Amino acid sequence: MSIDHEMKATTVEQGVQHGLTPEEYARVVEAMGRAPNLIELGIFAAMWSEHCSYKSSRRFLKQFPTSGPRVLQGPGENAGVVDVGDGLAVCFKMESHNHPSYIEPYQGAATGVGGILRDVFTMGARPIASMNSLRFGAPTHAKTARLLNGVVAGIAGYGNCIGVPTVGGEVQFDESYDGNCLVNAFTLGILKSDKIFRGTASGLGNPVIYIGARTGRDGLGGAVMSSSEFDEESESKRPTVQVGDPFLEKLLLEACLELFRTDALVGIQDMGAAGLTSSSVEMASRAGSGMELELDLIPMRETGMTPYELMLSESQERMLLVAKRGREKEVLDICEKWDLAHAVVGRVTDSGKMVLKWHGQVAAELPITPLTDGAPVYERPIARPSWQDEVQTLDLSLVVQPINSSGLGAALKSILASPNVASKEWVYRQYDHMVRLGTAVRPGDGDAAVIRFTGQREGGVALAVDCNSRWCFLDPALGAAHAVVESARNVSCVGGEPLAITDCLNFGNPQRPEIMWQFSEACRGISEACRALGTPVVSGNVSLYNETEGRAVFPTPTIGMVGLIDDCRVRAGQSFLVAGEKIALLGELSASHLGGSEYLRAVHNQKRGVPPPLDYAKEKSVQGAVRALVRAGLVRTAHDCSDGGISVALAECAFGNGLGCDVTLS
Amino acid sequence: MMFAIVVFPGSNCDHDVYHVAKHVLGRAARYIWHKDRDLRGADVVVLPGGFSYGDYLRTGAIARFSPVMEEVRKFANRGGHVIGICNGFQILLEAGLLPGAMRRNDSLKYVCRDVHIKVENPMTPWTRKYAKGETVRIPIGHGDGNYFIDDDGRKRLEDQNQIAFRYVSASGARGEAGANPNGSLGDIAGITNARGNVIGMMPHPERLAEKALGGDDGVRLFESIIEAVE
Amino acid sequence: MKARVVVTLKRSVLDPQGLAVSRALGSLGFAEVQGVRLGKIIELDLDEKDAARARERLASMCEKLLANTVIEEYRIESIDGAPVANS
Amino acid sequence: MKARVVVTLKRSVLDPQGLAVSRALGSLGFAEVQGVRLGKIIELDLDEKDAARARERLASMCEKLLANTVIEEYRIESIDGAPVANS
Repeated sequence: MSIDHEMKATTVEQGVQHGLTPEEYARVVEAMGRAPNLIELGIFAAMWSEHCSYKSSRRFLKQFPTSGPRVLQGPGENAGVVDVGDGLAVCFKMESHNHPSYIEPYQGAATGVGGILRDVFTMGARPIASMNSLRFGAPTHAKTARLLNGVVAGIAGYGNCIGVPTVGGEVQFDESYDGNCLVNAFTLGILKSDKIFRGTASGLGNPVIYIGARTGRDGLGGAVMSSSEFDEESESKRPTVQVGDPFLEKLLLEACLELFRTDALVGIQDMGAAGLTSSSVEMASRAGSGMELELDLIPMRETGMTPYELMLSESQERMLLVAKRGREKEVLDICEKWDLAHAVVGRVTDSGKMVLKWHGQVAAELPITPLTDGAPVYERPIARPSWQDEVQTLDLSLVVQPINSSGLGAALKSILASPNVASKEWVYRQYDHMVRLGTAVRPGDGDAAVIRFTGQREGGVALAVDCNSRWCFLDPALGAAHAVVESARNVSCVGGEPLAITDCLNFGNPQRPEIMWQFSEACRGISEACRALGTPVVSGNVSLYNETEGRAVFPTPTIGMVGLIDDCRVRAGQSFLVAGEKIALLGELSASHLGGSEYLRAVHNQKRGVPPPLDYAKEKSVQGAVRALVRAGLVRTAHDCSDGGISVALAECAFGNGLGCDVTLS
Repeated sequence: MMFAIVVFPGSNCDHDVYHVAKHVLGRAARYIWHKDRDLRGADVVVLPGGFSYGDYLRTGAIARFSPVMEEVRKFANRGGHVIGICNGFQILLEAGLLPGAMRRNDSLKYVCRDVHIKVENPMTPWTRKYAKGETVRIPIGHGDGNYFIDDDGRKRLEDQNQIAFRYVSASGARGEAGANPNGSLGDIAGITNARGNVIGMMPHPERLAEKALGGDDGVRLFESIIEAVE
Repeated sequence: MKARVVVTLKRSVLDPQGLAVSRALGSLGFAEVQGVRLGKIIELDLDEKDAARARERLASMCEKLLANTVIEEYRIESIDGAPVANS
Repeated sequence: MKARVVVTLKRSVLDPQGLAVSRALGSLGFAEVQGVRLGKIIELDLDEKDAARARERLASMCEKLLANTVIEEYRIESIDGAPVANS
């Protein structure tokens, strides 16, 4: 397909085919001062897509608390950075790869892990732990088994190969995910607090360098980028599925860490969604500079690629760097050692423009500010769903509750057998959760994973990922607040002090008012809980349109909580250790609350009622007490009561070492 | 006493062995890049776990041709001590320094958990700090640990006492369900060459060498080789 | 009756494994190697007399399990020893 | 010139993958499947004109890298499109 075709002025129809509304296309023309050509249109469509611009969700994210004494980098960069003392910091983020994983579970999940790893090490950090939060349809649904098998194998295949331990997470099943599985991947890395690298393209004349895998036509089949002009032949060459190469990512990781030890780098960013487009534009936008790229110098994997394809390809394992002028050779030598494709592909300018050349000829020229700050921000209509009251009503008199012990026993067994509560060992046994010798508390052994700063200094981090999406369906604000509080409770139970969170906000179609209501309520709940617990939001991701034929997934604001532990040897696990030890309950056994409970769902197949009320003051005192007891070495087993309540909590404590317990509840 | 730890593109347990050798046991440890041809006065050469060359084609199939492997072969033939852990074991098999080959785990899934192994031969430089028949707890983390060797080869292994470890249950019994994590022939978990200076094992001793991580049954393997060499 | 099916990655899908093997052969001195692609070969032993029916069943096996039709394509190469002309 | 090599496990070696696939097909209702064996198909693109020389070089590639002759056997199936009669 010739290049001239790509340089012809486009029409509003082509804008609509790229996912822009006619009004958005008009704004592009206004920003450009003329009709954009195909390359320019493709770039605007990618930068103004929901995924890159957060146009439907941005205004709600502003309410999150994002600063704090330990926060070195809040939202806006590739990952958030939090100080952990002694000149050390941790950086972390969570990303979603929901749609690709539904199409091709193995590669969709694998490339999700690869992407979040790059977001972390691009900040200059060595990744030391990963987690994931997965949602699948009902176990009986035809697709669930294949999706579960493929997603878990993909996460394991990529994570195990690159040598970052997968140390925790959660898996839940519900009919609302039948048509849309959720794959949220979390990674945390460690770095020196005075050596944080950011995605900025500053310094007039500095070289822009491409490193990593060669560029192919991966991911170009996606709706946002296709347009009718492409002939059948090129269309078939465009796989919608990206394939990850964990071996190459390991080389890329080691090369980048070696580059960070030189002082030759000015800025660096991974090529994630919309590949070269988002990385180059965002780096220039952050520095308020401009950039000139020679697209014909890009290392290519396929012949006959065009500027449009090169700018929008989503090939994996690629980074964009800006080095100090004159230090190019040093950078390229390191890439040579690690067998990575590399090329100087342009330079930083001060024009405030993105100039794209093709064999010396200017193929596209765009103003940078409209691409990032100029993206539309939508005030989508919000409306409380008509069915919300109905699902919140729960008439306990209709719920036949077991009265004798055999009835209670049977109920407990059916809850323990429910896929949401049952052991997930089948999943995490496929993940290498021990590599790097950091894992002091392994998956399944504690309410949170504990990872040592092996070799750096004493202490480590406590990590937990949580969200009860049924509660968020019944009351998005309260449910989301519970997700924050429960992840903090899990961190406290192992003896950690909650520091900060990242999140992955998975919701349905924002153009439906009830979905926007769910989203706005959940954001309100998260910011309220984060303020109460003093755990700011330092990074995150929004995934919308998780919906099929008008049926949306449960609102799923997944929370990733990071806590600090001063001495990893003084911690608590989840299992009873020795017969004869006393069992204590912290926080009183309040009046029974069955709203939205796992009991109702597993035994009576009902999802009704409202989640239990939240008392932040009491929550903080209970968590503080548990943490103090664990740190004093007085308590070596601690477990929070969540799905299934106290009976399930006691059962789970007993399973670990095959011990029992005598408990009087009066 | 210097541990030379070979780093292939795709190795990811190199720093774990380095940590145990240097920080836990206080011995010298040095990384050797797979393109180097100089083992720089190594007393023990370690081929660590990982996914050398992405384990493409077969686990360890490409790594065995790295320049350093020629040096490792000469070092081993001179009686030098070489240990291949997990992917390192697969590389030693592909290089012909140890007999047999690895297949996919019979579950077709990667398995990461503690297993129990029985010390079959305490008379090697690697196992002298263990008692004969002792059962120890060591973690595994692999997808291709299903060892195979033809009947003649197996007979030679047994006749020359080259089987170092076998998978057993926690109580030390053979053949119980779940004891053998991958279908390995004869529950074989680790073997040595006839001379005993080269060993390959699928379990990772370096992953359980500190009480802080839940146990230290693995550290005695390193202590054995230190005692044998120093 | 014996049958053979070949499953390969679609032409347009990245094949990291083929790339690694190709480079390894190059470093071993096989300079004539320009490219490598790896695929799976599946040999089945079927209790079935009728070749046409076998072919139809084999296609269904491929669609259901043997091939991941999102990124792979399959060819039924031979049935009962006789090569099968593919549509 | 295109060439194709097939690498399979030796008969004497139990094939865990073949077993698993056979069982899976059975559970999907393909009762006629009596056995399955999986192997690798390696398609190479060679800058070589002479078929005889290509075959000799391919054999050396198999012996050196492409097959683990302890448990695998290989067949050079076709060179430049022409099937190769195997010894």
